[in-house]
Amino acid sequence: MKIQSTVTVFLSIVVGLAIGVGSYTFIYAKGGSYLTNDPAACANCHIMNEQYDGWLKSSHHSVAVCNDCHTPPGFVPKYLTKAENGFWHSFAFTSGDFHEPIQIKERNREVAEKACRKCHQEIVDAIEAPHGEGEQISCLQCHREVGHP
Amino acid sequence: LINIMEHKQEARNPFFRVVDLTDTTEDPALWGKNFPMQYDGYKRTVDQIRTRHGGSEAIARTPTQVDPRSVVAQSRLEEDPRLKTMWAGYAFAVDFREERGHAYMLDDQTFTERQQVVKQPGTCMHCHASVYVPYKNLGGRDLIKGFEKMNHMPYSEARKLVSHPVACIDCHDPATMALRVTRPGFIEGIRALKASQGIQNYDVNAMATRQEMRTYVCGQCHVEYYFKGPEKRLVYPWAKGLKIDSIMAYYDETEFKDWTHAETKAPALKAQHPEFELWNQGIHARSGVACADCHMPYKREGALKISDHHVRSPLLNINRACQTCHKWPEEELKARAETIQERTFRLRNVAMDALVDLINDLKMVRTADSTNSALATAQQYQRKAQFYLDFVEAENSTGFHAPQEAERILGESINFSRKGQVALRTLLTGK
Amino acid sequence: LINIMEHKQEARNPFFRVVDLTDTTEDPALWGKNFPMQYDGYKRTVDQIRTRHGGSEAIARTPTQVDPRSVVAQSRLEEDPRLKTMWAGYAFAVDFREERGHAYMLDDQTFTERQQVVKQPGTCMHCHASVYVPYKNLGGRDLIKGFEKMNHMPYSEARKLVSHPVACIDCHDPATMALRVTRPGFIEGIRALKASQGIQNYDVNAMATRQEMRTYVCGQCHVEYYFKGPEKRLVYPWAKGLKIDSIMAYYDETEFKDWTHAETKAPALKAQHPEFELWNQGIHARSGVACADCHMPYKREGALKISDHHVRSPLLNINRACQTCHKWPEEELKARAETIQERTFRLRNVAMDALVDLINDLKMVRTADSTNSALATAQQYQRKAQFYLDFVEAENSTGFHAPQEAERILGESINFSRKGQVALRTLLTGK
Ligand code: HEC
Ligand code: HEC
Ligand code: HEC
Ligand code: HEC
Ligand code: HEC
Ligand code: HEC
Ligand code: HEC
Ligand code: HEC
Ligand code: HEC
Ligand code: HEC
Ligand code: HEC
Ligand code: HEC
Ligand code: HEC
Ligand code: HEC
Ligand SMILES: [Ca+2]
Ligand SMILES: [Ca+2]
Repeated sequence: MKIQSTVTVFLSIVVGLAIGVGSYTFIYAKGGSYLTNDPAACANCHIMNEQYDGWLKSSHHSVAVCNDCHTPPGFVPKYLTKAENGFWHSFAFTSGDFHEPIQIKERNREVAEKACRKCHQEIVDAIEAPHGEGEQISCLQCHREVGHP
Repeated sequence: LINIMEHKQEARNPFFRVVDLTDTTEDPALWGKNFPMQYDGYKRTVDQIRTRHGGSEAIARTPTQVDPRSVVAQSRLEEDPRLKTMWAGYAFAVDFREERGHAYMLDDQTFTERQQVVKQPGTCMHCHASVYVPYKNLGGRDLIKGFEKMNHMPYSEARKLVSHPVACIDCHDPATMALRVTRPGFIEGIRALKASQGIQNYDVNAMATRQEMRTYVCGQCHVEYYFKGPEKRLVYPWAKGLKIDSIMAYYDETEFKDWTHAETKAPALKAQHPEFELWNQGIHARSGVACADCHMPYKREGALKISDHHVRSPLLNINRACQTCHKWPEEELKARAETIQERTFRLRNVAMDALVDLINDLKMVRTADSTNSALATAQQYQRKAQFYLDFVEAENSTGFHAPQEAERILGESINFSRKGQVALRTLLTGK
Repeated sequence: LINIMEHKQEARNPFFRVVDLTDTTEDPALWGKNFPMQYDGYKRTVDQIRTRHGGSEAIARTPTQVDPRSVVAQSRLEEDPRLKTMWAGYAFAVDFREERGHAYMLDDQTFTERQQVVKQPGTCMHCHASVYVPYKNLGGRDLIKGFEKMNHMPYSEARKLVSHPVACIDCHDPATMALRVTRPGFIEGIRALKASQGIQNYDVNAMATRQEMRTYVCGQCHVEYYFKGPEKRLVYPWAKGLKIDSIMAYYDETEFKDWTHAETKAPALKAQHPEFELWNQGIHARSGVACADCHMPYKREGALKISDHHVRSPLLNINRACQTCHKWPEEELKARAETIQERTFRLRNVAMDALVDLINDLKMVRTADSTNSALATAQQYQRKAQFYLDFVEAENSTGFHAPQEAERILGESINFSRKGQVALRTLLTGK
């Protein structure tokens, strides 16, 4: 009982702090930019500059923004992903504790893979059709640089 | 407008199944009815274009009774007569040509002069014809049984059972079009290899990833091989590993030899097209780049992307074969590949000279004194030097598939040849 | 929180100019006042960490009067005693250690036992100290004059004129912080090289691109060199090109030798750290990747990206040194580099054995008959074999800077060694 409430208190503090610090970061570092589709917004974090600069020169510059590739389709999944990424990135940015160069995580890599197919399903039907629901080839193996080098 | 609508149609329903394909549909023309774009590419493997070190050159010849071909590829023996010295007493010294497109594989095997000097077994067919259906028929639906039966036949008899070069059915499951391996040689070879790595009972068709299959379908044929025992079973010598050193150890252990060198009596080995093995040591393999990525790159046809079934030198198709991964200009990519090839070719020539020197020395000493006890040592050096050199020479990328490893192998070959010479002379001088 | 604010601050105002730097400000601590982050990195070159083939190991020793160092790097001669055979009669056979960080360069040169067995000229200083200000002072503001003057001095005298290992002023213009080349050896060497390519009067500081300068500042020292003529002028042997074959031809033409091999009397050459030359043959150079990209990669300090002035093995810093270009995991990148190195090391050992065999043979034949006319031929082979082998051995990346070329060079070295043995025996047997 006692232990439990201590834990609860402790947890509330931690969560509260996290939210507090998180929101501070969120606001101060213009984390709200996560909620828009404007790529310049991502570059509010200087740490995203490289991708932003790359994107400006990329073949997809006029056809896809960051969120087209980095969020899944559908309102709820999209904002869930944004919330999750937004929180962790803000947190990582503030603490400075993340691997450099930044590496895409498996989950977000899958989001990107799906995104390619979102726009290019038709053209890749031929190479995917034979495999049905089976193993798909990775677009990124050959095209990892289309959004930004 | 019509164009757009057509495209949209195609896209939604990429392939119209016009013909019902079954596990016995051998004729690629029938498959082509369902997949006309792939079939078009497939037919274009008749093209002959030379690159600096690859492709092939169309050489006109007057057809004869025994050899009705009116066009062949250039002779490698004429390009480099030292090859005849290396292969003295073996059929390769009679006729050896630059390889060309898949369309020619059956004819080139049937009519090579090598067939006229040696009686070959039906085993040969494994890699030069669409054997899937014939194997199945021979074996009463059992692929391996059919394979074994055909191995036993004389070539001329086996030849009657086949009618196409490698065909769609050899790489594809007719129901799903997914890739599959149909060649017993590879099925057994890769199983032995995996066993040596601790993976038992490897079943390539069940366990390989799709990306691996994009290499394995080529590894069915583009590999080093030998005919084992009196049954002439086709075996890929991978039970100890894919590196040349493991393959050499394998052959040494079983004391296998392909032939006895005519001028030196060395128990010699012939390496043959170890593309799969060398590729395996290279940075592209390590990076997961498959044969098909470079030799059958995707290409756009209308609203679809398909695999280019015009299998050929990637240097004839650099924009698709290389530029999706490497953003350098075509000329630059070609220059990079050729720089690697020139470097390989240069050391290959050094190694070739060294080997010829050893062979000449051996010949001389044998003539003088055929009981000389240094002979056996020198013959062993020749066997090794020759196999190492041939491993790079017979490999068709002129080192590109694994540039550093190719030079390493040549360096060791040079060492063997020259040590052979030293051994001979040491005995003569007693030092 | 503070972190973010700092980031925003820093981004706005990268450097505070606290101290006025001039073309005579030698002490890096003063430069460090303006650029504390670069200075911090610079000081860290005292670290000693071993990688599989690079870095260095800190070996404790008892300081003595002649050599007050309490820590040195491991002895390469102990690791591989065959090196002593290769360098018999040359100072390198006495003391040769793994190289370590820049912080040690002046001490290591001053106290190497090589200094105790040979009287060295002031030329040595060119690459082991901050000589820019001393040269300028000696030459009355004329860099080249000062260089020539110091070359003439005995080492011990020159030593008194310098006080720092390579320092900021050796690579940077104090006014703009732009990179610059301050070393006469490189200025003249690259001019000769460019002339051989048809570009006359090349002025490196005016004509090189920024990316080139990120290599050239290292090429000031990490190169093959020799002392020319009685003036002991430091010369980089590039007048015919940077490939080993061109360098060999250059030395052969002028019949230059570093020393006479003690056991064989061969006119021998010592190759020294040809990092710049080998790198030049590799795919990274071809892709425009500079030394600084891997050995001084950008690192984030708050909101700033600065060049890591802790110059060291990239394998101790893979995420920054490699992952900006290669999206593979760190472990994988390390394994790739080490695969290349292992392959190089393996053939290097084959080449080393071959060379030792030749040297032993030569010794034996000379003892038996020092007028034997095969000796001269064999000595020439030794000279070549040794220089080729040493070119890879002395190069510090164990092949990584140009993997295929490194193996090619070793392959040729093996050929030379073994041919030397054959030549000796041929004469003995008359065959
Ligand atoms: C056309 C698709 C596309 C667009 C548009 C795009 N990206 Fe990406 N992004 C990718 C892919 C694919 C990867 C994974 C690359 C890999 O595997 O290395 C990635 C990776 C990343 C990474 C991880 C680090 C890295 O470089 O691998 C970051 C950060 C990133 N993107 C940010 C952005 C930002 C910010 C924008 C907008 C300015 C953007 N991306 C626009 C496809 C895209
Ligand atoms: C608050 C600063 C900030 C903003 C704003 C920001 N990022 Fe990031 N981002 C980061 C940091 C820090 C990381 C590294 C996180 C890590 O590696 O754990 C990162 C990593 C990433 C990654 C790769 C890592 C992963 O989790 O897969 C992607 C993709 C990415 N960001 C996309 C975006 C996009 C798209 C936007 C705009 C919608 C954006 N970022 C806006 C700071 C930010
Ligand atoms: C928002 C839609 C969208 C997304 C998401 C998207 N693309 Fe595209 N992409 C386009 C459009 C539009 C074009 C240009 C028109 C065309 O050629 O179809 C294009 C062009 C391309 C091209 C040809 C140009 C080039 O750069 O070579 C490639 C390849 C490509 N996309 C691959 C990808 C991959 C891989 C992904 C996922 C990482 C992706 N795309 C994500 C819309 C998208
Ligand atoms: C093995 C390499 C490889 C893989 C994997 C791959 N592609 Fe491609 N892709 C290519 C090549 C090569 C081309 C150029 C075809 C041409 O120029 O005819 C191409 C072209 C494209 C184009 C542009 C077509 C055009 O001309 O407008 C798109 C879009 C594209 N790919 C999307 C994808 C998507 C989506 C995936 C994943 C499902 C994918 N690719 C996987 C190699 C690959
Ligand atoms: C990264 C690209 C790449 C990969 C992967 C690759 N190759 Fe190659 N291959 C080449 C190049 C480049 C050449 C040299 C072509 C030339 O000289 O014209 C070549 C040459 C060949 C040749 C001789 C072609 C000719 O024109 O004479 C054959 C056969 C071959 N490869 C088979 C294979 C097989 C089998 C695999 C897989 C085990 C494979 N390749 C993997 C790029 C590749
Ligand atoms: C059934 C055996 C078999 C299979 C499977 C096979 N090949 Fe071949 N391949 C051959 C033979 C035989 C030749 C030589 C034909 C000749 O010279 O007549 C050849 C020739 C080639 C050439 C040389 C073309 C030229 O112009 O010189 C290339 C490239 C090639 N194959 C690549 C591949 C690739 C890539 C795959 C897999 C996608 C593959 N092969 C699958 C047997 C095969
Ligand atoms: C393990 C598969 C395999 C077997 C078994 C095989 N080949 Fe081949 N063959 C190939 C491949 C792959 C090529 C193309 C590469 C090359 O020529 O190096 C080829 C090329 C050829 C060529 C054209 C080039 C040349 O050498 O002149 C001839 C002829 C040939 N084979 C004859 C034969 C004969 C005869 C046999 C039986 C003794 C045989 N092959 C057995 C795979 C095989
Ligand atoms: C030597 C092996 C080989 C032969 C023979 C071959 N294919 Fe393929 N085929 C491949 C490979 C490899 C792929 C790519 C599969 C993948 O991406 O997983 C492929 C893919 C395909 C696809 C899927 C769509 C595409 O283009 O990627 C179709 C359809 C196809 N082939 C039809 C045919 C037909 C029809 C023939 C005979 C005319 C044929 N193939 C002969 C190796 C072969
Ligand atoms: C599917 C991707 C892919 C394709 C297709 C591809 N490469 Fe590569 N290549 C790589 C990767 C990955 C590396 C390893 C370096 C790295 O990690 O960036 C590499 C390395 C190289 C290197 C340096 C290796 C060395 O030994 O010097 C050369 C040269 C090269 N590729 C040329 C080519 C050429 C020519 C082609 C076309 C025939 C080609 N590549 C096709 C992915 C590819
Ligand atoms: C693409 C990356 C890369 C480039 C460019 C590069 N190097 Fe290296 N260098 C390496 C690697 C990797 C090693 C091996 C380090 C080890 O074994 O720990 C190395 C080793 C060295 C070493 C020995 C380091 C030690 O720890 O003992 C020196 C000195 C060196 N390089 C100098 C240079 C110079 C000078 C240049 C330019 C002319 C250069 N490098 C260009 C990657 C690079
Ligand atoms: C052209 C530039 C240059 C000149 C001139 C030069 N060095 Fe060095 N020295 C280097 C470089 C670069 C290294 C580090 C790389 C290595 O050790 O291979 C080094 C390393 C050393 C080391 C440490 C490693 C070892 O060999 O034990 C000693 C000691 C040394 N030099 C002594 C000398 C002496 C004595 C002279 C004059 C005879 C001299 N150096 C002339 C560039 C030079
Ligand atoms: C003034 C001459 C000089 C210049 C300029 C110079 N170096 Fe060095 N470098 C040396 C010497 C000398 C050593 C060996 C020091 C010792 O062993 O005491 C060395 C050692 C190294 C090492 C070995 C470190 C280790 O831990 O083994 C690396 C890596 C290196 N240098 C890279 C570079 C790079 C990269 C540059 C250019 C950015 C550069 N050097 C510029 C003379 C120089
Ligand atoms: C061996 C050569 C060398 C020495 C010594 C050296 N630097 Fe650098 N420095 C470089 C290189 C290379 C760069 C990258 C320049 C570029 O990108 O154009 C650089 C960049 C810089 C920059 C620009 C910002 C940055 O970090 O890229 C500053 C400031 C700097 N150095 C300060 C110093 C100071 C202070 C010292 C002495 C403590 C010093 N350097 C010693 C080679 C050197
Ligand atoms: C500034 C970019 C850059 C950096 C930094 C870099 N590389 Fe590379 N690397 C390349 C390029 C470009 C190629 C050539 C292949 C290509 O075109 O993709 C390459 C090729 C390679 C290859 C294949 C070459 C071969 O001979 O097999 C390996 C392995 C490699 N790099 C490892 C490394 C390692 C390890 C490091 C860090 C020490 C490193 N690279 C740093 C750009 C870079
Ligand atoms: Ca060919
Ligand atoms: Ca070191």
